Amino acid sequence: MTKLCSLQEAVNTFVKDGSLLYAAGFTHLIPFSAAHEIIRQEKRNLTVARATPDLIYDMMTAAGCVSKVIFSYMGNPGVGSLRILRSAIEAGELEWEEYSHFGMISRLQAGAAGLPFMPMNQTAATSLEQVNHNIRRMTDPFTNKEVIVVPPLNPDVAIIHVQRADQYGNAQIWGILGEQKEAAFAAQHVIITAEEIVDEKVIRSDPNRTMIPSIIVDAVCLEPFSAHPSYTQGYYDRDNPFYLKWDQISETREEVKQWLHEWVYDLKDRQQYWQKLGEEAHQRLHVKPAFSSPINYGEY
Amino acid sequence: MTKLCSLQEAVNTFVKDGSLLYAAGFTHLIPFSAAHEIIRQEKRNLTVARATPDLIYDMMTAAGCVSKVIFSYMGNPGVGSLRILRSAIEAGELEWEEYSHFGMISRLQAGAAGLPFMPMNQTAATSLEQVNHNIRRMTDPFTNKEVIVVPPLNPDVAIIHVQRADQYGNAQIWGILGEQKEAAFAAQHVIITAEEIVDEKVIRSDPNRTMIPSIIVDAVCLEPFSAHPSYTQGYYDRDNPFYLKWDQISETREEVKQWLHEWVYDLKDRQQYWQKLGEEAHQRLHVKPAFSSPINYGEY
Amino acid sequence: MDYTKSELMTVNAARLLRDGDVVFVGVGLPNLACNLARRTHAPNLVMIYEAGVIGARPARLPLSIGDPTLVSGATAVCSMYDIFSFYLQRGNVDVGFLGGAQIDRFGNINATVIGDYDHPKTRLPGSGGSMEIAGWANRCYIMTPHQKRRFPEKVDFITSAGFLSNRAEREKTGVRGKGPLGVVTNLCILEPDEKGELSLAALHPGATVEQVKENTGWPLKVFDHLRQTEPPTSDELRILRQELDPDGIYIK
Amino acid sequence: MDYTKSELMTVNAARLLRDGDVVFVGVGLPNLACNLARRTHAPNLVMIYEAGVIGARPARLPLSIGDPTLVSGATAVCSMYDIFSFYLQRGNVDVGFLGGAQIDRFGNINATVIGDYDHPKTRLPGSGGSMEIAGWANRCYIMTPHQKRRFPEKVDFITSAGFLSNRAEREKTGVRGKGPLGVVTNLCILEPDEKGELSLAALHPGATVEQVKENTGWPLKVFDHLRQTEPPTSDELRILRQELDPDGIYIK
Repeated sequence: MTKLCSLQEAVNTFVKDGSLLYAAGFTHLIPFSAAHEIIRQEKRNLTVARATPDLIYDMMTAAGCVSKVIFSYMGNPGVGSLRILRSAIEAGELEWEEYSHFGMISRLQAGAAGLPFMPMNQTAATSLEQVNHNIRRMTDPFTNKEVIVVPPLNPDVAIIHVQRADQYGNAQIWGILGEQKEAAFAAQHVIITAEEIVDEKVIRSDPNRTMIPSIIVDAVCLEPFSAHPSYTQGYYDRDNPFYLKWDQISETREEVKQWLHEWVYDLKDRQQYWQKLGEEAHQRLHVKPAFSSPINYGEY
Repeated sequence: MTKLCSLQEAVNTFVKDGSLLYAAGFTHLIPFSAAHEIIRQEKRNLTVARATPDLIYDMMTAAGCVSKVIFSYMGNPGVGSLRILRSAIEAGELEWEEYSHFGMISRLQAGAAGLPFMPMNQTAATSLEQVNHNIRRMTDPFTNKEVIVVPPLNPDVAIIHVQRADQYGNAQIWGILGEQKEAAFAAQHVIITAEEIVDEKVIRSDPNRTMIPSIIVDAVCLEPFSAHPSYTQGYYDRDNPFYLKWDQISETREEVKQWLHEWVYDLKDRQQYWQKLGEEAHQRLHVKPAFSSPINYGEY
Repeated sequence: MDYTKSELMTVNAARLLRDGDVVFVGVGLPNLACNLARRTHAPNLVMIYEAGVIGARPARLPLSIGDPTLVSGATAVCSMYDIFSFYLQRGNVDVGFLGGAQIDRFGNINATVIGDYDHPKTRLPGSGGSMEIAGWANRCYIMTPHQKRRFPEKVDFITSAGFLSNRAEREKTGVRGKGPLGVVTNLCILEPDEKGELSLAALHPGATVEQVKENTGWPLKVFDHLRQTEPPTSDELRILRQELDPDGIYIK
Repeated sequence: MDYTKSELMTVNAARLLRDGDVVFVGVGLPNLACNLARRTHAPNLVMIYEAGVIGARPARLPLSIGDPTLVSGATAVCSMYDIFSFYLQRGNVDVGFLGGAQIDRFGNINATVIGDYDHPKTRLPGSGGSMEIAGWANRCYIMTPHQKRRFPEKVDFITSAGFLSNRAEREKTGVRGKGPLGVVTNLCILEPDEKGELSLAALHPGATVEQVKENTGWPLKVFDHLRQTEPPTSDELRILRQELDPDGIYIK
């Protein structure tokens, strides 16, 4: 029961107009190639959730895919603003729903655990709670203290980029783990994009490394370099100059439009994108290997 | 700031008469050598918590260390009863507090997360809730459905056996993870026993494998074969014949007393215990290596 | 063909599994049943253990729920908190196997205590994972030898919920799982009727209705279309005896 | 000796850290301050990042909160849920660094919005991890340039709590953290008085009380024993310029 398919097919099957989408990855393993495919397929009225919308949701919003964003930090990491999302909100053109990081992740944790809410301790800051009615209070029956609670977040689709997966969708991730596991378990459908599709034996040689099991996965797509301009630990570096460049591109609608044509609409897939990036970028983003010290599971 | 010390010193410093102890490990990595040291040091009135009391708490109870047990499954895994605990409860000689596995682990999760309670969905079975007032109900403010809640469990001391740790207490575990991480974060003090003390570089070569960080650890003890008659994945096998044998030994107080003398009181430490076990046992419990497929973190 | 009671129960339990099922396995007979199903009609069965092991392919017979052979070669390992929350509570488990000292008329299980809870006559091991498995696995099956003392009208303590006092009462609690769909014994298969009352649905070869009634603690209903189970095939017995439990530890 | 405003702030922030502190680090100046402290008086500083990295030893200057250089050579990596619950909420974090567009008289921080929340004049990035860091880290420090618009009497939106309207109001909520213990600017260090009101505690070399008052949006109290900070040493500046930020990305 292989779940291998093209990303085009996976997006076409599982991402619908109006879907609630979680393209996971906290600064690491951001599934840009899936976002580009969604833009190419002209999906509309998506609600897009991410702790950090990052450039990926800025691009999708610019392309007209997004009607609502759910987030906890809306910045261009290490650079400044996400100009497109920010101006859409300031202009009243976009719905939004906002949490702290922990509130956002607690919603995913509740969603992944099948719970109707997750508790959090009070922080003393109450402004957000006053403007977001999904942030409520209840009384702990043991101490009578008030706690904050948030409801589950259950995306229609989670897209998760990983270092390696087998054809069944058993997926392994290392480096920053972010909210990948929680987003996958919380979602109704899961699309995995992977740097490498490996033999089942490789996965089974290190079961503790598997974050996402086959049983919750709908589609597995071989997508090397999917995370550029973010990165994949051990595979390639973060393209910081592009994060800076996007700050300029996103200053004018015209430049954004042109960029989307050149780098998304006019390309077929990530392979073409990576080739177009060129040898200089490949060299610059290349990383020298540093392997983990092996461990012994034993033959039992 | 090394935290290396002898197990004798660690137990002497952190385990007090009356302590609430969590000797962690779900069937795997059970810290038997620490239990034997506690028996040798004649600690008294301990409250001992474990999902599965296993032989480790049967032995401690037989030795007179225990006044209360908190558990979720009180059996000799794969064999039958824990005769000593069972008869102590039937005779009204021992306090106990009981949960389902998920209730027990949810208490640790709350304790580790610094939360005043953890919610669980209803199971329709209510008998346990009627006899344990730590299992309560509250109403989810989003759906108005009732959920079950349990309070945090915060042991005074958690003892965790691991495959490898550095001298600072950064500890890595693979194979069955049980509730090791939750018990460690929930506890006030953490004692690590390790099959191997490795250079910090080994730990830092694979940070995703680290379950317990130095900052919550009080003592690190080099204790090879600490988990016998349970096992350490990749290091040695479970000694099933001993689990069967304990079923016989624990039939009479006299035999238990004799066993405790021969295998605990009359020995200085785990090294003597392992030598006394003898070559036949060493051979029988030996496992052939099966290494994990290496991963690349990259040199950034 | 000759077979033991345990072999009979194991073969019949195995046949209840469907290809692709995600099943929460215990050790002993349920483990044999799952491994038998995987080697016959359900090659894509995914076995999950409460210790946090997913997709186990044990190379030898596991002798405890945490046997290292469950981990080597598995597809994933996670914490116990995750296995009960992200897998079971979230609804990712299709089938759970249960057992217990007592099973009552409405499929409720007692694995906790005989007599008064605070002053137990017999103290049993307790819930372990079974309270949540009984509530949340989509389908549950019970395996137990058929003896009158194991099938009382009403259990002393409900460790794991069947249909409580009737199907409606269970449904009112809003639990995800559909409850016990079958009890496989060495004589027969019991299944719940429309009210959730365990009733005789199928007889194993050689067993009689009278024999089952005599060994059941309540006036047992018999379904109109009483079925007859097929005897274990030589292939099923060969796999059990030669591959899964060559030392006859569980199927003796 | 010459130094930039950023260097001055970074050096003074670094000096607030104690050896052995577990510190929740952001990128930019807080990251430089922590790495500087680790290379001077606090070799056992443990750096934690909200992405889930513990004990990072970045070999190069991290340019984002999730830079891969934070992971290679770290002691541990965990999920975001774990870093906020098992580490921060549990009380395992000694120090948090905060910043924001506005800091008010009682140390409350606005990083969310200028103007009305539903119809924002300026939409800022929002909380990220800062709401919980401000509540639960045992000690918090704020780094910010000293400008009047950044120090209003009262913030439009409390993204992260300082002392609310006074120290007692914060304490009543039962939060673990002691609140902002110091605000390091390019002119001075502000510290809360007994009521939690930010007051002038120390002047950097060359700065005057008048200059600080002019750049603060409320009538600023001056502590009786006004301190003077030591200028950055040549050793501190060398480490910053040659080892930590050789391209002058943050200390320019």
